[in-house]
This record gives sequence, structure tokens and C-alpha cells, in this order.
Amino acid sequence: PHGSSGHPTLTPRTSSISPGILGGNRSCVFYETSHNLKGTMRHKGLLLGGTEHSTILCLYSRCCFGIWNQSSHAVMPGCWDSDKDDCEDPACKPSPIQAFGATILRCLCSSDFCNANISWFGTPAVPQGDGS
Amino acid sequence: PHGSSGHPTLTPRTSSISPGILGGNRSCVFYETSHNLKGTMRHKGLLLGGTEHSTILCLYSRCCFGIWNQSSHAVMPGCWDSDKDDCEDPACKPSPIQAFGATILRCLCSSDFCNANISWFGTPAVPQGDGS
Amino acid sequence: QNRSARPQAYCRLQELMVDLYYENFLIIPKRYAANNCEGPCKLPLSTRISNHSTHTVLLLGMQERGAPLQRSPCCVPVKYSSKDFILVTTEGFKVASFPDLVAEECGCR
Amino acid sequence: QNRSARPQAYCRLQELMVDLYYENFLIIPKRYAANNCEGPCKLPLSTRISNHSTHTVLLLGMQERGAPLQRSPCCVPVKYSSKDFILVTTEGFKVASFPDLVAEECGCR
Repeated sequence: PHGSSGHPTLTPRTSSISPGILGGNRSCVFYETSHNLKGTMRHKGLLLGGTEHSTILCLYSRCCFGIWNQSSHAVMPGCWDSDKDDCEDPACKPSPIQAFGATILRCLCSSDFCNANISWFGTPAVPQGDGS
Repeated sequence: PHGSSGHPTLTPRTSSISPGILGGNRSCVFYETSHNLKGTMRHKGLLLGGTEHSTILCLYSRCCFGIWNQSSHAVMPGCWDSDKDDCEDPACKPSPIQAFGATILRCLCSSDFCNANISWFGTPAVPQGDGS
Repeated sequence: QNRSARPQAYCRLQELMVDLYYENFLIIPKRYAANNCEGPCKLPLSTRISNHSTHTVLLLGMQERGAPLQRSPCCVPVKYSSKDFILVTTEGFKVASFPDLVAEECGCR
Repeated sequence: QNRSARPQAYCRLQELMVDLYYENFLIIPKRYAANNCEGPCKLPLSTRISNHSTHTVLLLGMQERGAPLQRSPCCVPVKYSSKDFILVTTEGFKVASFPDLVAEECGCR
């Protein structure tokens, strides 16, 4: 299962939200695989259209997040709900987490669509295969 | 206005109270003048009959209290609701309080009807006129 | 009167009498059991104190790892009860209940 | 980062970041503003701190009159809020909200 299929492009609650309360109009990549994910982060922003990867306008922050699994597949990029959780870096420089025998990469970042790609050590994003 | 006129001899709530929860069956004198008194202490015990001075069986303590005004008239004897508020003495040995230009005598005591009379320094109650 | 000098192993409710003799308008009581919460807050809280917050657990964890805290977790009342008093006012006597006068439960906060 | 070494005049909310790097199951965030309550509790409380209890006022009164207290009134969180986290479990990823993780209001207790 891929993309935003099954999600409305605009969640129902958005009708009562004026543009002024958007957190500086940060745009992030949004994507949620339906398998092995419990819960959702889609209510942290306004989901705009898109098939494979959606765009989400953050409601509560100017902060995107990204999570990648061992094979560098994005798991659930989206809007984070706070600017206070170490979201200073404009680029997504992921820190690895070892959990249950797997390596997970994750980042918080503060520029538009910064969670689209992993930014290795601040250099432009490198194709994943080259590093190994 | 004197005595328990106007008060039921047994308050309505007593019907659901079993004798076992009475606080050791302490009996105190109960009396509430209706003038210059706001509120009541009658719900701290079971009011038994009586015209001038009623008897009250304490519900929450084994502690009587007494308050006398400047001319040593009892103002509102009754059951106190706690044994923890300096109620060790079986006799009512009042401490005077100066308030708003008047002297008020008050005591807490822990024997049956100990709040009927002021017990001056542990000696049997002295007729009020003799002291002045 | 129930109090002793021995240190408490963990945060818990202790009897504490408070004098009110200086408050002339209070007739009865002049002294009452207000109680207090005393004793150290240490990990693990869950097995020792039922009333704990995750925030406190995280602060204690920081301390255990050597991070300094400006304010260490503290044993405080987390539930109070009210207390009846008989007062004298310019208009006479009054029975009144005051909230938050007796500490009933303690927790680390 | 917003914290300074200057002492606080009265009990109030201060920013405090808590590290969660040691909790491997937590994916995002690894660090969050848990905040803490800091500063002295002194009389009069009412003009300085909106959230105070009468019990605390009496304890502070005892101290002012020279009576020793086993536990002095303490500046603590009296209201918390929850915080969302993304976790990894054996079954995959999970968005979860945990209560009592952020100190929101302070009081003397």
C-alpha cells in the first residue's frame, strides 16, 4: 500500500481553520504506509492533494519530521507538532536509532519539504547506494 | 429565642445511620441561639430531644465544644467533628479570646456533657457571679 | 505529637499540628491537624508512591544520569480536604468550611 | 537553552529540555521541553502566585514565626499537559500520547 490512497485530500476539521493560525505555512512531505503503523500524524497539518507523496501544511509548528527504515525507505514523513523539540536545523540530518535489531533513521528539520530527503552531514543528498 | 425550638429532635439524615458509626457515643450539650449565628453544627451529631438544652450524640468524634460570651452565657455548645484538634482534656477548661472588643471563652473537651459548664482550672464549676 | 525525628524512607503523609492562636477571629479549633508531606523522592517511584507523574520520573532520571536540576522533585500534597471552623465576626458567630486546609495525599512533583 | 543561572524571585515555570536519547523505543522527539517549576515560595503568595493553597499559606506562616518544618513549601507543577511521541515497537511504528509529560503551571505546595 502506497501514498495517500484512502485519505481525503483535506481532512474535515480544516473547514473551520483560518489560514492565519497555520504555523508560518511550513510545507512538509506527508506519507503514511498503512502497514505496521498504529496511529496517524495527519491531524498535525492540512493535507493537500497528491498521490504518492502528499504535501502537508503544518498547523502547530514550522517543523517537519522524517523516519526511514533500514533500507532507507521513508516510513512516515509529516509535520511535527512543536518547534521546541530540537528542530533548529533547516536540513534533515538524521540520527540513527538501534531498536529491536534494526536501524532507524529519523530527523526533525525546519525548511519546506526538508523531510523529503536525508541530508548526509549537511552535503546535498547523496544517492543511497553510494554510501555503502 | 431559646433552646431547640424549630429544630427537629432527630434530623432526617439519621434514619440511614447505624449506631455503630457513632464516635464512641459521646454525648454533648447542644444549643444554638438563632440570633447572631450563621451556620449550624447540628449535623455533627444526632440530636436527641430536649427543650432548653438538647443532647447530641457525636457522629464524627468523641469531642464536645463550648463557646461562652462575655457574660458567660453559652452561645453554641455541641459536638466537634474531630478528635485531633486538642480535645484531650475531659474537662472544659476554656481559653479566653479577645475579638472585636469582647472576650469569648471556648473549650474542647472529651467527656459526656463536659461542655455543659466551664470548669475553672479543673476545680468544680464555680457560680459565675463569684469570680467578678 | 505523633511526629518523630527519624527520617522517612519515602515521601509520605505525616501528622503536623498547626497553631492558629494568633488568628483572633478563629474560635474553634485553635490548633488542628493540617498534616504535611515529607520524605525523599527517589526512583523507582511507581512501587513506592501511587501518586506520581511521568514528568517527575523523567526529572529523577535526569538526576540519576548526573544532569543538574535547578529544582529537584519534591514531596508535596496532591490532595487536600476542607476543614470546618467556628469564627467570630462583627456580626456574631459563624460556622464556615475552608478548602485546602488538610493535606490528604502526597506525591512527588 | 532559554535557561539562565540567575535565581528566580518567585516560583514560576521555566523552560527545561529533557533528553530521551537513552530510550531507544522513542523515535521522535529525542529531546523535548518538559519544563520545570523553580524559585522560592515566600509569603505573601496570593499577590505573586495565582495557584496557591491555604495549607501552604499556613505552613509558610509557621516558618515565619520560627516553627521548624520537616518539609518546607516547594515550587512544583500543579498542571501538566500530554505529549505526542512516535515510538517503535516489535510490531512497527506507533503514534502515542503520554499524559503528564509537560509542566504547564506552577504553584507552592
